[in-house]
Amino acid sequence: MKPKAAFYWCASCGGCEEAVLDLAEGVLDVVAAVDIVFWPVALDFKAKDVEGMEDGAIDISFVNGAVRTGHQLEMARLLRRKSRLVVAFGACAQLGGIPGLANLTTAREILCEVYGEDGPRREFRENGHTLTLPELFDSVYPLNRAIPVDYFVPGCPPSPKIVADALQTLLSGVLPEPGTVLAPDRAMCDECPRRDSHPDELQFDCFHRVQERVLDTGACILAQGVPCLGPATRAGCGARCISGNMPCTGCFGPTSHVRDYGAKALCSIASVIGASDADEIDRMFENIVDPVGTFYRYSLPSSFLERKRLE
Amino acid sequence: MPERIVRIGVYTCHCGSNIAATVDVKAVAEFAATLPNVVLSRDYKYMCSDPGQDLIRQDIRSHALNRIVVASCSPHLHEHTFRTALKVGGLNPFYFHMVNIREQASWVHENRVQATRKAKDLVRAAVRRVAFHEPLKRGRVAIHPDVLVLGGGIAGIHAALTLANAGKHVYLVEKEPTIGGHMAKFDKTFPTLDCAACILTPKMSAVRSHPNITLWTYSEVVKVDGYVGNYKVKVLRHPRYIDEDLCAGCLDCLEACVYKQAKVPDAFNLGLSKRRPIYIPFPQAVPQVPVIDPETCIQFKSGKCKTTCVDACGERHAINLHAEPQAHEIEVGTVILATGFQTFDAARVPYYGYGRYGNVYTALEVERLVNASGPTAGQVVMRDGRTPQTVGIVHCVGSRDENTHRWCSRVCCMYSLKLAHLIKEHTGAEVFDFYIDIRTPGKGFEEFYQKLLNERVHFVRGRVAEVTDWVLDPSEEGRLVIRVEDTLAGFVRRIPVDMVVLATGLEPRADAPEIRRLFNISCAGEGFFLERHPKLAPVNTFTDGVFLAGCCQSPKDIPDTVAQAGAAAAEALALIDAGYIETEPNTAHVEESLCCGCKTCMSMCPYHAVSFLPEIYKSRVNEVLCKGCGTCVAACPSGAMRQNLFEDDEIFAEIEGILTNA
Amino acid sequence: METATETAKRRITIDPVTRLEGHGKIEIFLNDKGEVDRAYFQVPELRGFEKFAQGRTAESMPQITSRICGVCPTAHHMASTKALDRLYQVEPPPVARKIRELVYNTFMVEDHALHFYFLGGPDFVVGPRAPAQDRNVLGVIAKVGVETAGRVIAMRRKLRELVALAAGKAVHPVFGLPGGVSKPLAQEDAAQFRQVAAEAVEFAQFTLGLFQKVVLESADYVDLIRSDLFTHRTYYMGMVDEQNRLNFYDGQLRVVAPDGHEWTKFDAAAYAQHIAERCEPWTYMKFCYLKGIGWRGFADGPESGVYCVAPLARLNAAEGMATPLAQEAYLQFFGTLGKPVHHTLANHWARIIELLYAAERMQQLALDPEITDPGVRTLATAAPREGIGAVEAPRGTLFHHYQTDERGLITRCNLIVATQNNAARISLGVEKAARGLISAGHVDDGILNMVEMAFRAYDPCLGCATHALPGSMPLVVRVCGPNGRVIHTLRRDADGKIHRN
Amino acid sequence: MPEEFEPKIVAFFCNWCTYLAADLAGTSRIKYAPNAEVVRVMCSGRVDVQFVLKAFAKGADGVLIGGCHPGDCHYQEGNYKALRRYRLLQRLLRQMGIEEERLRLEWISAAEGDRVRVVIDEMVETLRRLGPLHKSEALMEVA
Repeated sequence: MKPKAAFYWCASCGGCEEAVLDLAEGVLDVVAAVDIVFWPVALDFKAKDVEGMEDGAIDISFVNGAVRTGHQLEMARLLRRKSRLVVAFGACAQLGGIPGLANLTTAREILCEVYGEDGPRREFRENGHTLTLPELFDSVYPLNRAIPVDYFVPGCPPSPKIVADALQTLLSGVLPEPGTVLAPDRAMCDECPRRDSHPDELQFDCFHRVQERVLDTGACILAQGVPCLGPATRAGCGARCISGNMPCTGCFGPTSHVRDYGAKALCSIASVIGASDADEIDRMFENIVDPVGTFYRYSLPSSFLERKRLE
Repeated sequence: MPERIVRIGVYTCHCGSNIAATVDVKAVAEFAATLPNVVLSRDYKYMCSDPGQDLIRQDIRSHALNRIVVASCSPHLHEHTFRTALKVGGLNPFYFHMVNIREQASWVHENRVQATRKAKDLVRAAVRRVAFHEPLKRGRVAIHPDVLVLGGGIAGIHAALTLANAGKHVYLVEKEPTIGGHMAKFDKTFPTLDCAACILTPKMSAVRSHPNITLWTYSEVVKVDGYVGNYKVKVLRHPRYIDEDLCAGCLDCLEACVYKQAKVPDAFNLGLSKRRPIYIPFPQAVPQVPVIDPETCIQFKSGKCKTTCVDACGERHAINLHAEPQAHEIEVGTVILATGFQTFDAARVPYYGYGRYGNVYTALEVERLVNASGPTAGQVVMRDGRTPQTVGIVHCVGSRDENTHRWCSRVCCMYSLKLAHLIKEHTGAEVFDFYIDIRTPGKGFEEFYQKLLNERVHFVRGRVAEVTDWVLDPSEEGRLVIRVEDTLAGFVRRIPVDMVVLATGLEPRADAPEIRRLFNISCAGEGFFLERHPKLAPVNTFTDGVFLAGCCQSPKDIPDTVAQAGAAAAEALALIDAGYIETEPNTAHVEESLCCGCKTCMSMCPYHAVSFLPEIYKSRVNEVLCKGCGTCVAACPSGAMRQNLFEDDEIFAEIEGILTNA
Repeated sequence: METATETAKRRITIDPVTRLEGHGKIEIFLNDKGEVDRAYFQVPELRGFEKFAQGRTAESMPQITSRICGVCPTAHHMASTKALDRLYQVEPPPVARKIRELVYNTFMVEDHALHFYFLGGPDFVVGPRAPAQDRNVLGVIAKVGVETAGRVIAMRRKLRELVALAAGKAVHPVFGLPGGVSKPLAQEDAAQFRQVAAEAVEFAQFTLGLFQKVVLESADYVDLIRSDLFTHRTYYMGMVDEQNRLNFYDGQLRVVAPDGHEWTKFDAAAYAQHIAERCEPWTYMKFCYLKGIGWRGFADGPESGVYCVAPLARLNAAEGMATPLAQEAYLQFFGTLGKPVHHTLANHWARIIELLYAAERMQQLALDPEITDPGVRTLATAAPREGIGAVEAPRGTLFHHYQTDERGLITRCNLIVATQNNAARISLGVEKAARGLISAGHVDDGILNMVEMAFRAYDPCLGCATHALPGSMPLVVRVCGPNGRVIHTLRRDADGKIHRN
Repeated sequence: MPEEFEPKIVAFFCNWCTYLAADLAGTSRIKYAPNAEVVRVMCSGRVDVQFVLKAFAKGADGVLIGGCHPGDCHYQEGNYKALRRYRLLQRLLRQMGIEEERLRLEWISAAEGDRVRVVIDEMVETLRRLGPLHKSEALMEVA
């Protein structure tokens, strides 16, 4: 009998489904291999049915997207109850993702920005009709802050190879350590085609912004003075951005030995500059104009601080 | 592999009342007992005492403890003690963590409640941390048997001879053209009044002739690499333009110098006499080899000298005016720093008139005046040629003074008494000693003071206000007046004298900071080199294999200096004869499965301890070269670099422990 | 707490769980007679990109904004990149423009093809009256044959591999930079583009043929397309080149009135003078309308500022296609339906014509000898201030508008995404469909499907989700009796099965 | 009420300078505020930015890093690495709404026992003024 699988997304862009579709011919095998008992697009009315299921009736649930509304929170909890395994699929579910940058602001600020002072309301009445909108949390949360998560599939989106390997591992029956991130536990440089051009002595007197430079298509991007987070970022993507001649921005998150991705990346980048006097140092960091956006682009909600301080 | 089930024993020390007075030790112990993994928590009067250590040893066996936390004093004091206790108790010594609730709680806080709370937090942090500790092995580093002794004063000389006599090879490096240091300038030594030269010069020539001593005078250490047991030291030998091996010490060249009169102020005599451009510091100098001073030698300045010195030397050809500085790389296992002191610059206290009035002298100058082999052949004649009828000796110049140095220089009282005696002896002058307190803590010191009292030296208790030539009374005409409040008589006195002697204090040498950096040791606040522990390790530094002797550590007299030099030599010998030293295992290491070969670590390490292995594309740490700072660990972007005893897990656990109920 | 009057009302909730700014939702309120009183089209989620873009670097926007939608990331990436050109006042070298347009059309082919086969396809290929459980991709496969299905999947794979080849990643590309692209196109890559482009043209022709065979040759279908239920006389907007021919990547925006005449034509940079956004208190979606006409509520006709974008609108707004085969198809399209076409369902046909155009355009560019020039960047020297960029996304015109400080940190960001342009028309379309199909509280499968078709014809990016296999938008209608209690629920879910309980 | 607020400071002291300075403060019986608790590291260069953020996240109101004076590092230049990280981290903290006074990097040599008092007392004062750094409340208890 085929394992029962469920797919659900919280706040995400759809890229993770595209990533599954990018298995191309492989998709049909997947559809064949599992028995899909819950399809995310059907969530509202089927939620009731899921509630009807016995706890643990679903063998494995793949959840992508971060948690940002009360509704998503309920669904995440429901799925946790009903599933033997829950897999956080993609950067948003694992780390909070780019929408997690919303943790630099609040729901109120967002609404004011988009609609001005009188924007949409949680509850609206018009000649007797009542329409409601779900609550937006002030913060975006990675899935494992809402529920315990068994496995993580990293990437924004996960690369086809990572998806294929992950599915194979999970359906194989021989399960890895709970909490495992289903990707190589090494940094991206390991699979970078340019790693041989990586100099022995990393030392910079300033960093460049990517639009200020025409990057050599063969040489280590960090060595060219553009902050590339490859050394801090988990491998498995196949160095896709590097082959696009752009620096790694860290969507695969940290390795297993790093707890706060951005902190570690910052710590490492800051270590390799030349200066020793404070003003010199500040000058060298001039081009890192947005530290949070640079080091926490995908992982702010999963960082130690989680969000900008709420006054 | 760390043991599965963690069983922690926590020991909280009273340190007599040192801790217990401000920290509720019982409460801390009871609190510790409630923490996870803690199976036993005790408090005890003195954990470092033998019965205290025995507690640990017993409990390890009887309660199957596999982690130990001791809350007592600074790990710098007793970490080693307790680790050893674990070892004896049959447990890996690194299953241990120490909590500092004395220096960092009981001694610095007054509020008992808060001090106790803090102690509990720190204990909680340690308990969490120690659970992550892993069994570690100390590395062994072989000790190179050769020793570097820096400084050729009495301290360096004594240390060098002690080591050389024990059969060790010593490099004795001295900045000046001769060894002997300050002591060589003295005439007699207190309190025994035996002649300094008679006790020093034999040791000096012993150094010169000792087969196990390589003596490099007129030389400086310019670079130090390596680590305990294996220091690589670069010594720069300044050219004295006269080859030490070829020179027979006949000194004909001095006579032959085109300068018939000596014109250059003689540094050894503190400018009280003149020398030629080619000179020997003093007759008993070791080595007995002249030096040419290029600053003043015509040949060097104009190239137009007849170089009669060279002719005088004849076929010995010892003089080489083209000599270059020579650099020597030597390998030594241990280092003894005996770089000495400098005397306080009396010009810094203008109200005592030094430099303004010719007849105001420093004590060291007077040492030369009373010295038979000095500039005046022992005649005490002043700069104006007269012999003083009355002499005033001012104590504590640049000592015990808020405006200059706060410390007592320890030797001034005694050498002032000595000089008073010698001046009286040489001139029969009337001598006044102006003192704040007379300090005579030493064998035969107080007796010497009594002797001086009997010799009718006048002791005036009071800090001298000024030395002036402003005459208020005909009796003061042409003399120097010392204004002082006589605190015994209780009124201000004006005492006219012919000669004033300033008993200048001892201070760290100007180049002490340089030396400190070269050898990677610390200075105490006043600038003297810092010993590892003022009582338990007075000649050790925080850098293994580097020891201190003499006044570079603090002012002291000759007996103490010699004793300390012997102690330093003994410490070095202990290391050398053991043949190896055990190193802290707190080195970095690469978890290869995680390393992606980004090489960030390599640019972090000042010791080149990290190398890159292209064949496996990973970094690797040479644990002997690694000094365990952990900078590469913090910098490693993928967490592949780790540090024993300072693992991320351990530090995070400590942080959480501190903040758990914050 | 519900008021007495409200408890008397009946409510139908159609809840297709969808994407982009979250999940789209349709609320239909019936009056006591069971007639439709009011229908609302709600978007209940918002991610606040415009807010948290503030403080980010301008150069990161092409990658950050692509995360708005993982189905059409290339559209956002491209609009953003074009905005950066303007922000830094730098003109990309010709080859860079060509590489961008090449990649962009490659993406259009893939996106349009997928929509037709996996989403729009089932309605037509399998047939609107076919049993619901067959109306999905498997039904399509059954109808067109397995090898065709395989061909569709393979085609998609190759196209996405090409995008990744030039842009780094297919989902969330990285190659866009102010003044050009991050790397030149290698000879062998260009060769691959040429080869796949040829296949794509063939594939597009085949698809068009298929559509003609199963749809246009069936009177039922044509009637359905023409049916008044799916007809709204609104304004149409689309991007055109100098000769007013359709272009996805660049050009001016042309708006035609319901009668087909050009009403206005403007540069993207001037969008704010022509397009206004208004928000309704009951949805997070902002509705666009033509400033020059003004807002007259959810209504069509020349008096209402409601307008429409996406394939049908683009064809209406253009005077022709820049490629031969597409031009033929263009003429046949309007020959059959007259110009302008106001039938929402004609979007499917228009989409295939665009598919053909995109494939041909892709081929033109791939064959351009200049396409492999190495000089793909003009470095910016000017200080950044303000920049606006627009492209035609598969689902319609997409605007990115940034302001920055002198260090190039975003101070203000305004985004008008394709579906916002259509939001008003979708709403009125849904309401019209509901009024036409629901009477006396009677609700059946047909209604579900019709409303679904009205909705899906736009391929609203809210519907991106349904690009996922098996590719049928599930719907629910909840009929509520007094006290808002559910009398019965009717739903068609992902696997196409009808459930009644 | 601010007067009841006791700031909590996590202090990372290097083994060779600042930790010794703290020991000296102890042996000199210098009294200072009990709000700072020390984590000993071999060198300020070991202080990972993660440690600092962890401390803030776990409830520290301030973090103090103590190292050797420039040029005096026991490990030659570890303190410079610390300085570089500190400067960049300060800019990140600003974005995260954390006042820069909450993170201090101080050079305190083994001889400067009293400096330990001055720095810690100053910092406690500043933190009393700034009030507690409460990080955002957890969204939910993990099931």
